Amino acid sequence: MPASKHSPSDDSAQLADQRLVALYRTMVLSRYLDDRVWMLNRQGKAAIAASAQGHEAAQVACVEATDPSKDHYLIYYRQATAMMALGATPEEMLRGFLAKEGEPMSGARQFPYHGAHPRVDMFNFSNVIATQMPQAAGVALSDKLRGLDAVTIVSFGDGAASQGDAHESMNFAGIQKLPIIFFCENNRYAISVPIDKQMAIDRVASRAAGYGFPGVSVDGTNIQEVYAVTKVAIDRARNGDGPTLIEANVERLLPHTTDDDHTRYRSAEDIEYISQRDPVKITSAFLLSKGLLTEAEDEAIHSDAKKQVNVATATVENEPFAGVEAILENVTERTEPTR
Amino acid sequence: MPASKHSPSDDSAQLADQRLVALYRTMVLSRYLDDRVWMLNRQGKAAIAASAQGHEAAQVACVEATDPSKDHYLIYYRQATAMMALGATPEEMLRGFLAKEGEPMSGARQFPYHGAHPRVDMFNFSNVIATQMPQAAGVALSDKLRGLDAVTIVSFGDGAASQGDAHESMNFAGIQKLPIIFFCENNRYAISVPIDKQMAIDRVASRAAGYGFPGVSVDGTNIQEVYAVTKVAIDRARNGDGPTLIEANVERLLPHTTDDDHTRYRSAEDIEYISQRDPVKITSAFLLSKGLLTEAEDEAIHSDAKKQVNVATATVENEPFAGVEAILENVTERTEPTR
Amino acid sequence: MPEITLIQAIRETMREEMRRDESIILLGEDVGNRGGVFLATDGFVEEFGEDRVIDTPLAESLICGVALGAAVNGMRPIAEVQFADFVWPAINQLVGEASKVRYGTNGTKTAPMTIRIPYGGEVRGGLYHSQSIEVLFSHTPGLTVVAPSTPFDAKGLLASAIRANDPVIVLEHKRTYRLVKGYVPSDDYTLPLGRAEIKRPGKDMTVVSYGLILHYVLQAAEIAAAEGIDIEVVDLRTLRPIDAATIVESVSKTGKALIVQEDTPAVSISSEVAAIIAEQCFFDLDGPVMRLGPPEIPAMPFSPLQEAAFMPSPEKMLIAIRKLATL
Amino acid sequence: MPEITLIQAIRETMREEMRRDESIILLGEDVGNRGGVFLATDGFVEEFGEDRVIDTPLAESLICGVALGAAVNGMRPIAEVQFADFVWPAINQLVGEASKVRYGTNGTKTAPMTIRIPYGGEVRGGLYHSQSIEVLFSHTPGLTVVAPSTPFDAKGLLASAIRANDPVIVLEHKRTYRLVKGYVPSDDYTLPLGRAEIKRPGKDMTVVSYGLILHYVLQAAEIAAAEGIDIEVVDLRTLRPIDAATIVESVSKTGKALIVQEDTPAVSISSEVAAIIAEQCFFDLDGPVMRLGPPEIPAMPFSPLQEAAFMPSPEKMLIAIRKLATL
Ligand SMILES: Cc1ncc(C[n+]2csc(CCOP(=O)(O)OP(=O)(O)O)c2C)c(N)n1
Ligand SMILES: Cc1ncc(C[n+]2csc(CCOP(=O)(O)OP(=O)(O)O)c2C)c(N)n1
Ligand SMILES: [Mg+2]
Ligand SMILES: [Mg+2]
Repeated sequence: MPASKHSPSDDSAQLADQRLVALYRTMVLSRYLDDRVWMLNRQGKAAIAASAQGHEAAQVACVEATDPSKDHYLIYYRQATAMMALGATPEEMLRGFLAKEGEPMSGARQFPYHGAHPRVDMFNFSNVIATQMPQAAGVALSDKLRGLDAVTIVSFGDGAASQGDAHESMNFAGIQKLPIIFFCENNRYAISVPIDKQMAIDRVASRAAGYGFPGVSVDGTNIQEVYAVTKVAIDRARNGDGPTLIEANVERLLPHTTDDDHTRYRSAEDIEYISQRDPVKITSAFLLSKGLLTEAEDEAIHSDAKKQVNVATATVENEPFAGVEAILENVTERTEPTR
Repeated sequence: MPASKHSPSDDSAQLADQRLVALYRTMVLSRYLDDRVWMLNRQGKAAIAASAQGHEAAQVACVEATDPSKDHYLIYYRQATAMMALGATPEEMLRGFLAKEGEPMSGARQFPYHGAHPRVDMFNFSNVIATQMPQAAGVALSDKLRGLDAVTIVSFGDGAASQGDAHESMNFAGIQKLPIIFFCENNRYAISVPIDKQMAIDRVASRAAGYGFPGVSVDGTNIQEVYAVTKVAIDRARNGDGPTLIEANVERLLPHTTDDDHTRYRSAEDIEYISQRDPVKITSAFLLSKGLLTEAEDEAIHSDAKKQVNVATATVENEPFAGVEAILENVTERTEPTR
Repeated sequence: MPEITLIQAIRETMREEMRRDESIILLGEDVGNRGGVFLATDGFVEEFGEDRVIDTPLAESLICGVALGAAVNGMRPIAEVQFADFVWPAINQLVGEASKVRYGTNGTKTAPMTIRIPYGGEVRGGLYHSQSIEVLFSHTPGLTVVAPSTPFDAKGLLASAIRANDPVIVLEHKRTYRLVKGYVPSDDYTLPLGRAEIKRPGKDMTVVSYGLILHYVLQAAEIAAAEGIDIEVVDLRTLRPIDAATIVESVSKTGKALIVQEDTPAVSISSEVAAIIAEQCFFDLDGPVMRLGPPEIPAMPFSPLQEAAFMPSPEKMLIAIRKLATL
Repeated sequence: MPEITLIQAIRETMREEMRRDESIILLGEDVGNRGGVFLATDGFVEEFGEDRVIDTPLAESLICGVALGAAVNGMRPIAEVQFADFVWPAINQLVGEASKVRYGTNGTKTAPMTIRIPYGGEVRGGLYHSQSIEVLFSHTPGLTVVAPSTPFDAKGLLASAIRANDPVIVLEHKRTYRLVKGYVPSDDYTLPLGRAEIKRPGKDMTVVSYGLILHYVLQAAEIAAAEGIDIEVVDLRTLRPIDAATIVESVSKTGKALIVQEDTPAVSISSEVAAIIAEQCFFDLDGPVMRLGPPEIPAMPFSPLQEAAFMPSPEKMLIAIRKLATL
């Protein structure tokens, strides 16, 4: 099964118009939040941030094809938009960045986006690249063994594809025909390492052939295309037909994190090029051109997002840092002996 | 580049007749030694043995295509025949099995076949599956960086192909176009785990496509075919054209080791089937049918092998166990503080 | 009730637990038709089926990562790492990940998983089938580590491990599998995690140990008794958390302490036990704390003479015991 | 000569060594155009080229395995593991393999490789960018482990590591990179592996430490001095092998010992130091050995309040120092 360029044919794999606008709304909200967090970092208030800018369309479209009431999401650190599509609020996100009391994922013990979400089964135990992949295979295996109708979506970057854990987990998922989607957000860089120093092939998706399941490479700035291939993969998984590897080709519009300066390793042309591949702009243009959105509505979406982010910032900024009362708790179930 | 069934076309990739007989001679010697070691184990004299029976043709053919005066061999524990093709004597091998003074690879600190050979650059630091693969990439890299005309041959089983290290090393070798041969001896079992529980695809060789270099699957009982594909791969590597993954399809004629009983997990039919794929029998029949060997010559080869093994056994059996004088040496270059 | 071996105790305990609790699954290399290379799961695939007894590909990070994912999603996996020497590829999933699931999610997620690891030497295993790997696990908060020395303890501790709601590493000494026999009640019991046990009471000196070596300590103690030295033998049983109270109580009574282990001494279990004594028994100590272990070499060599030189034998212990007794 | 930071010392040392010895190559994630995430190799790819400064794929087992293979084949690779927290995938190649190359080949092969690992916290790194990972390496025979606390030591120890004919793990505390400055002679010098250093002489009490915490110990010592407690500060500098002689000499003189570290205490460097003292200073000790470290929790949490609660601060040290002084 070679990597295929997907052409959406199945009708059920088409997004309804008003859902398109709803997804766009999430993308814009995520974008504003992301800009705000970056600013808070520059002000010395947020320790670090990894930005989803450029990945937004791929993330909302992927989530849209799933069922958050039963599916599992093993996310990674560049998925603010996916998290918001799954229901994380700007306040919750900001509590992560600013390490505030009540941070929902880990009690601010972890970096932003790490831990487990209390409402949706979305989690990320660690910052260690690719460890979530065998874990996701374990999640999917246990659903399959119990006959549960749930799919596991595990996301990772192009860099993660080089890790042993990526290989081991895809191999196992193929053998066991697990209900799992391997969702690779390929932005062509692992921090500063460009894709041609990460692999000698063109498409991550072509690796799927080595594991006996389909691999699909899509334009990750195109909501409809990502939705369509993900929907097909989800249906396959739910029908017991096994895994799919999806490669969403996106751009990382900003440096790796707030600690990084990508002009050290990206050419000016490259930086100019990626700005043309901004999914928020692309989606907005598409919706406008199709008449699904007016300029005024678009402006309203933007100003609403800005307002939400402002309100959230005002609320969270004044909250206290997560405190030390619980620092000894939740190591193991039993009480640990203290020294 | 999909896995291809190789058809030898290149003339230089044909083995000369008298070399064929020489290789067969090594196979037979290895077979006798292997039987002897198994017997010594049953007598309680050898702690453990992993047998190369069934892999002999693939191993001699692979070595034949290389240049032991400059190439590197990162072997694994099932390669007695390759070791002997590279010059290890029956005495040396037996010293390994019986942990005798003067054992050349590790001073009998390690299991048989582990350590480094003093005359040829053939080594195997550990029993840990697949660790030799990134190491081999490092060996090949350092040759490439210094412009040395050497090829690295790294061997491993089908089971090893599931390890993260296999993936990481092949990916890196592809990126760096390293002068390396990944030589997989696929006997369809990792101890008791059959190939269909190890991978959802038919051929290990097809994984090479995911790393941007050719993968070839050959009948590992056929000396000429293995020689031909290895020769092509070696030439590629020496010409700077990068790695090749070779999958030699062989049978493991005996249980995994002397500690194992394969009737627990192999069917009677399967055990009967593999006995038909004995490379010693196949090669002998081929040489006889081609007139390259007479029955009498074949018998002489067998009796000579038997004699060599008998002599070696008589010599080594009476040698003392490797002693404790040097047990604290060679930890690091400096003398370690003792307690 | 007949005596059974330690490996039988392991096998029977897993069988009983799997009958009791459907959420328990087994994962590992060769755990299916082969029944495990030490036969710990002999007959299991026949009884419980391929869904619950899963032969994995040869990939330890996968085995432990899959176990972790399944645990987080409501199962109680028992993963077998075939030999301790091969656990290194899985360290990322165990020490990096599993140990921090509860802490890193502030309790939202838990990982009720058991990792069984046959370890240790004196089995002619050479450098790579003899290793002791307890140090890193025992250092890591969030993990629990047990190392039973008897069939009775093996059953009780393994049952506790399987029923615990956090990751537990069960270190089973390969040499004890068939060497060590003992009575094991057939009824359902567990032993508390985190408790050492006095395996022999005594008044002149405390010797702390665990695993295979514990049995050699008991042998040495008998000989010492004949020489008039009455030794109290503490079996740690749990290596994380170490039961400081039992150690301190014993050493406070005897005034002297020797720690013996099969692992190399630098930065090890014996270091921690010595440190606990140095911190908490200062006013009761009648002599320096002593440690006995193998030389600081990478692992147990293959030659039988070299292997014997590596192991702390009862004879070597007696030299230390006699010396400490006269200090 | 101006003061330079610890990271500058690291960078300059590598540059000098690479100019001196063509067989040195660098491997790691982002070591090329990015110059390393901490800029340890800033400008290197420009000076030494892509052949000697190799950006690898994101795969730590690969990085260390390739370094090992290259070392065995005659190069002197320096591998950078981007953060200590991500070294776990490479443990198999380092602890399993590299440590046993010389021993397991009885000296036929050697592995002259250096592994640089930025470790430690107080950088708002949370659970996965703050870890201390010294225990396992320091336990493993065949490895050498250094942990410099000053730019001067960093240069001397890193140069020794690179020139050593065995694998050396260089643990660089991330927080010291820019925080700690000092004079570093521009001439070529090395420091012996395996030697601790008295960073402050004193007569009332020995405090043993290393890395970032060493600087806090020195601060605490100044305050204690004002209170009339004269502290001798021992910087371990090498964690394997630990320099027992220097520790024993100091504690024999002062009669009291406190060990402070950033890593969690159970089965750790502080355990080994306490054990050495318990074994060898019994007759000179005037009080129990004390240890100070963070609580036994999986790692340093992210919230600034939690991070501060985790770190052993000079204030916490002074409480321990005052208590020990009165015992
Ligand atoms: C095992 C491991 N090694 C190194 C790192 C440091 N690191 C964090 S992100 C990153 C690059 C990841 O690239 P990719 O997977 O492509 O994701 P992206 O950031 O581009 O979305 C690296 C090297 C890590 N977190 N984990
Ligand atoms: C990392 C690791 N895990 C497990 C083992 C135990 N083990 C030794 S050989 C083997 C099977 C290897 O199968 P394969 O690679 O196909 O080689 P074969 O023995 O069939 O030639 C296993 C699981 C090991 N040596 N190393
Ligand atoms: Mg990327
Ligand atoms: Mg095999």
